[in-house]
Amino acid sequence: MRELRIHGRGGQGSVTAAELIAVAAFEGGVFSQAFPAFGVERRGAPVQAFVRFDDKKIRLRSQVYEPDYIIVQDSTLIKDVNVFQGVKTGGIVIVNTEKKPDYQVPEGVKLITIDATTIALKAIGLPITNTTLMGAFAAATGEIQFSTLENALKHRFPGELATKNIAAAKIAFDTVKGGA
Amino acid sequence: MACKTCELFDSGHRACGGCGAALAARLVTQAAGPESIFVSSTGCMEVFSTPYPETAWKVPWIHSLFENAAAVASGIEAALKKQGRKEKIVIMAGDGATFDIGMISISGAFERGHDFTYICYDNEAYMNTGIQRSGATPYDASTTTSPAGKCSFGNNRPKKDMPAILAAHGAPYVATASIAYPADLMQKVEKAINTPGPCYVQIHAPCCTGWGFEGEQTIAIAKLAIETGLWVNYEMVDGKVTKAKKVVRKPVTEYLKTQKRFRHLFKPKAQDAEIAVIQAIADRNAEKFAIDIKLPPKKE
Amino acid sequence: MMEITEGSHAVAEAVRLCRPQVVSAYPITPQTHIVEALADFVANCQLDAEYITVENELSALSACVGASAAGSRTYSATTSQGLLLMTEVVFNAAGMRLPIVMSIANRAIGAPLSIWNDMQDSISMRDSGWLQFYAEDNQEATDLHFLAYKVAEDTTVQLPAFVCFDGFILSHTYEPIDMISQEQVDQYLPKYNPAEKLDAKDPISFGMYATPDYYTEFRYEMDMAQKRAKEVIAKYGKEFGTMFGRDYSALVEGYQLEDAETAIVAMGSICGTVKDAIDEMRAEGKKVGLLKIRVFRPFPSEEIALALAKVKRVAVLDKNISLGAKGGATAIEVRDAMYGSATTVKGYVLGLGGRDIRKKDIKEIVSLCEKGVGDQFYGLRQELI
Amino acid sequence: MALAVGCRARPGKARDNKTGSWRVFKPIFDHEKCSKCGMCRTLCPEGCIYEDAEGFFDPDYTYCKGCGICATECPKDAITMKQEEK
Repeated sequence: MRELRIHGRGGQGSVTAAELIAVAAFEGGVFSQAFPAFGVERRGAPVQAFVRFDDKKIRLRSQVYEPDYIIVQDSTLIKDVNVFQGVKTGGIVIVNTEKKPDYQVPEGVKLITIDATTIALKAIGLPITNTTLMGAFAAATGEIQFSTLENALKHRFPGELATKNIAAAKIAFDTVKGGA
Repeated sequence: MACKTCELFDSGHRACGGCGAALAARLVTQAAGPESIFVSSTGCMEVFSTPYPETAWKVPWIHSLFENAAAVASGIEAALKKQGRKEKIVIMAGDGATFDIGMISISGAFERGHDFTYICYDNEAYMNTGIQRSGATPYDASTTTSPAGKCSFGNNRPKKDMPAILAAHGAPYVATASIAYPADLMQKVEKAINTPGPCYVQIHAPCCTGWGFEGEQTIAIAKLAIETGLWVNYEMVDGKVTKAKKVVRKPVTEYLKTQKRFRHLFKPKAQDAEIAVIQAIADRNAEKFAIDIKLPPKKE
Repeated sequence: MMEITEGSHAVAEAVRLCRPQVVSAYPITPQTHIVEALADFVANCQLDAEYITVENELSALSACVGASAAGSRTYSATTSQGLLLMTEVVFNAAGMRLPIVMSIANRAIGAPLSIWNDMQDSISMRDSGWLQFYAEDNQEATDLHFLAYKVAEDTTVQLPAFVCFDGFILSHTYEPIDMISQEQVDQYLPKYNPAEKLDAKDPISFGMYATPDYYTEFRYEMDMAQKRAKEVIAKYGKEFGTMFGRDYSALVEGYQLEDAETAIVAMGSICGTVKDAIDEMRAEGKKVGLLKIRVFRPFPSEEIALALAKVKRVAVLDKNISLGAKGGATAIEVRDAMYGSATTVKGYVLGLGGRDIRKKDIKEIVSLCEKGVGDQFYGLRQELI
Repeated sequence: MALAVGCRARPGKARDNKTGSWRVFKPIFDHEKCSKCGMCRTLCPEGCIYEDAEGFFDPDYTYCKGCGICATECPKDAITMKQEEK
């Protein structure tokens, strides 16, 4: 079983990203499970969402404590929340930032930074980074294919909005692929 | 469809002899007719009419709880709509269920605009549990929870204006009636039933046990309430008063003196100041509804 | 067809397929996604029902009482404070023998206010006369709605039913489920057509009162109906299995129980975590098994006694607490079911108000049970006491 | 008698409760004075006053509780209350 933890702020679409990653993974032929860290957080407050991937039916219901993957939607969170907590050795951390990192990820963990905000602004016209980061996640981990991600976005968003989100995800996907 | 020759509220029920509410049930079921479904709240009428298996109701009838008759009726209305059925829905609830405990469910159901008729048989206190004060209890009435005593003249608040509250909800038809005027009562119930949307009829139904008078006087006392202006029979269509029964008014003492619940206003000594307050309530009613018939001055 | 969807949406879809004519509910976290989805179905002509937007939960269930008595299949959903607010109607609907089905997205009860999961809400209604089904995952959460209507409406039962699933943990989780088709549901669950209803053509009085001469027998009859429901669940649960491949005939279900020395007894979504923990303990050579309770009312006492006959010790997990008694409701009732047996039964109150339960917690409980330590809260933060 | 499911009943059984036994005073109807207005029937809380073939009214004493409303309200004073002989 592999586990993903997404850190974001209320309103940034972390829960939607978790759901869509699970949908794309399931379409790709693995069992998946997505759920939010249930809370009463309002817009702007730190939030988390989780995804599990496995080759067999997932029964585990606890939250994710030792993730294989971490997505940080907003690098300002790194000061407030221990976003890297529990990440497994060999794990991958994806951080949305335009700056060079002034923080350390645990040893043996791969850090990928991407300026998802700029990509999202360009492709969608809004600083909403969740779908962009999904593209980065697909490229970095191989847990989901871009084609299933594309389908999941088409299914969730109407017409042009889907197209824009797919475009944003594609830029991130290619950026990370190219970087790797 | 009304059926004036139908007896849809059966003999053998366990109301007190001379019960105003039982008469109201008879008249309302006749006015509503057999193509109706009745919903009762918990209360004296529910208890005197349905000890298992002896139901007095010859129309389909349901009782669930004290406070939820309007919500139960909402569900029935929805079900009938989906089943394509045409029966009329009539709620029969006492003043405690209507003015007090059922207020939330009534407000919700009226706001949603269900098609039913809500009848409140108003005997002005909780009679089922032993004559406790309700929001419909009139000023200075002595009840077991608003007893007259050395420092009290009984209930210290006037009746809640329930018809106005429901008219404010947008009820298309709101009326008050009295068992003393059965033809008027039945006409109003019929009109309410045939008006689409939530309608309300509040029926004055004296309770010989709770008010303290002999059962044979039930109708006479109901009449006195009208004749003194303490109860006004009126109709409101779309929130506007369209009709009110006019009377040559009598002083309120003629009504108050007939009932033990007001006895403390006369014995051991007449409480003129309190009686004046009640007279003022009647005067305000008379002015508000313009019910006074002005007799021509007597010729010398 | 297998699809991946949120638990609440899967439940709403199952309810839609059951074709209720009247839906009446009041929004409350974490039930909201269910009723929003149903309202959306109605708004888009995907469900031919009246959706009554009542002013509170008491009226939500009251409207169902009226609609059910008038002969319609009805549905509501609630949780926690909402369920408590409708308590009077909960008991009333059962006494009136109206087969309403209501989803409970289980949530803790205040005070202190908590929107998070435990099972105190539905467990507190255990004496109301409602059937109570508990789902381990969203597949069960959906399937049990079909079964619940079928059992509730059976003429030998005629009792309302809760379908309970853990709030957030299941209701807000996306996972794959196999949703049966409308044709299949129609075949399994025929149109509701009660023998008696509010009907001018055949006037009947519903909800009369009973004097002491009758009351006891009415309660006895409800108890008998609960007991008859066991066989009815077995029959229709098997039928579901034959038709759709998932057999729900058993009120309790064993996992690695055959040779187990320690048995965990649990309900709801925690069973999944327990199964994973058991697999790991088995790999370490520990003979641990699980007995999952899927139906809490009628309570499967005999089935539990039989299933646990060979184990040495039992650890009962309760996401509820009967304050002032010996632990949670399940432990108390399992202990009663095991009365006379030499098996040790220990209760563990855990997961209250959303406290997360991990595999390591299950392992810890098993070792506590092996040491004979139990009948306590598990995982108390000692620094706060 | 087996119980009905859910404490329900069809009409008819209320009549098993013969409330005439509650009576202390009994209304005696004088057809000589009666104007056949029917007010007594309309106002009877028991619904136990019936019209005969000639249009006169009489109570069913099986259910009449003897409340006296009919006697009080009769516009022709055609009904008098007499002490019940038991």
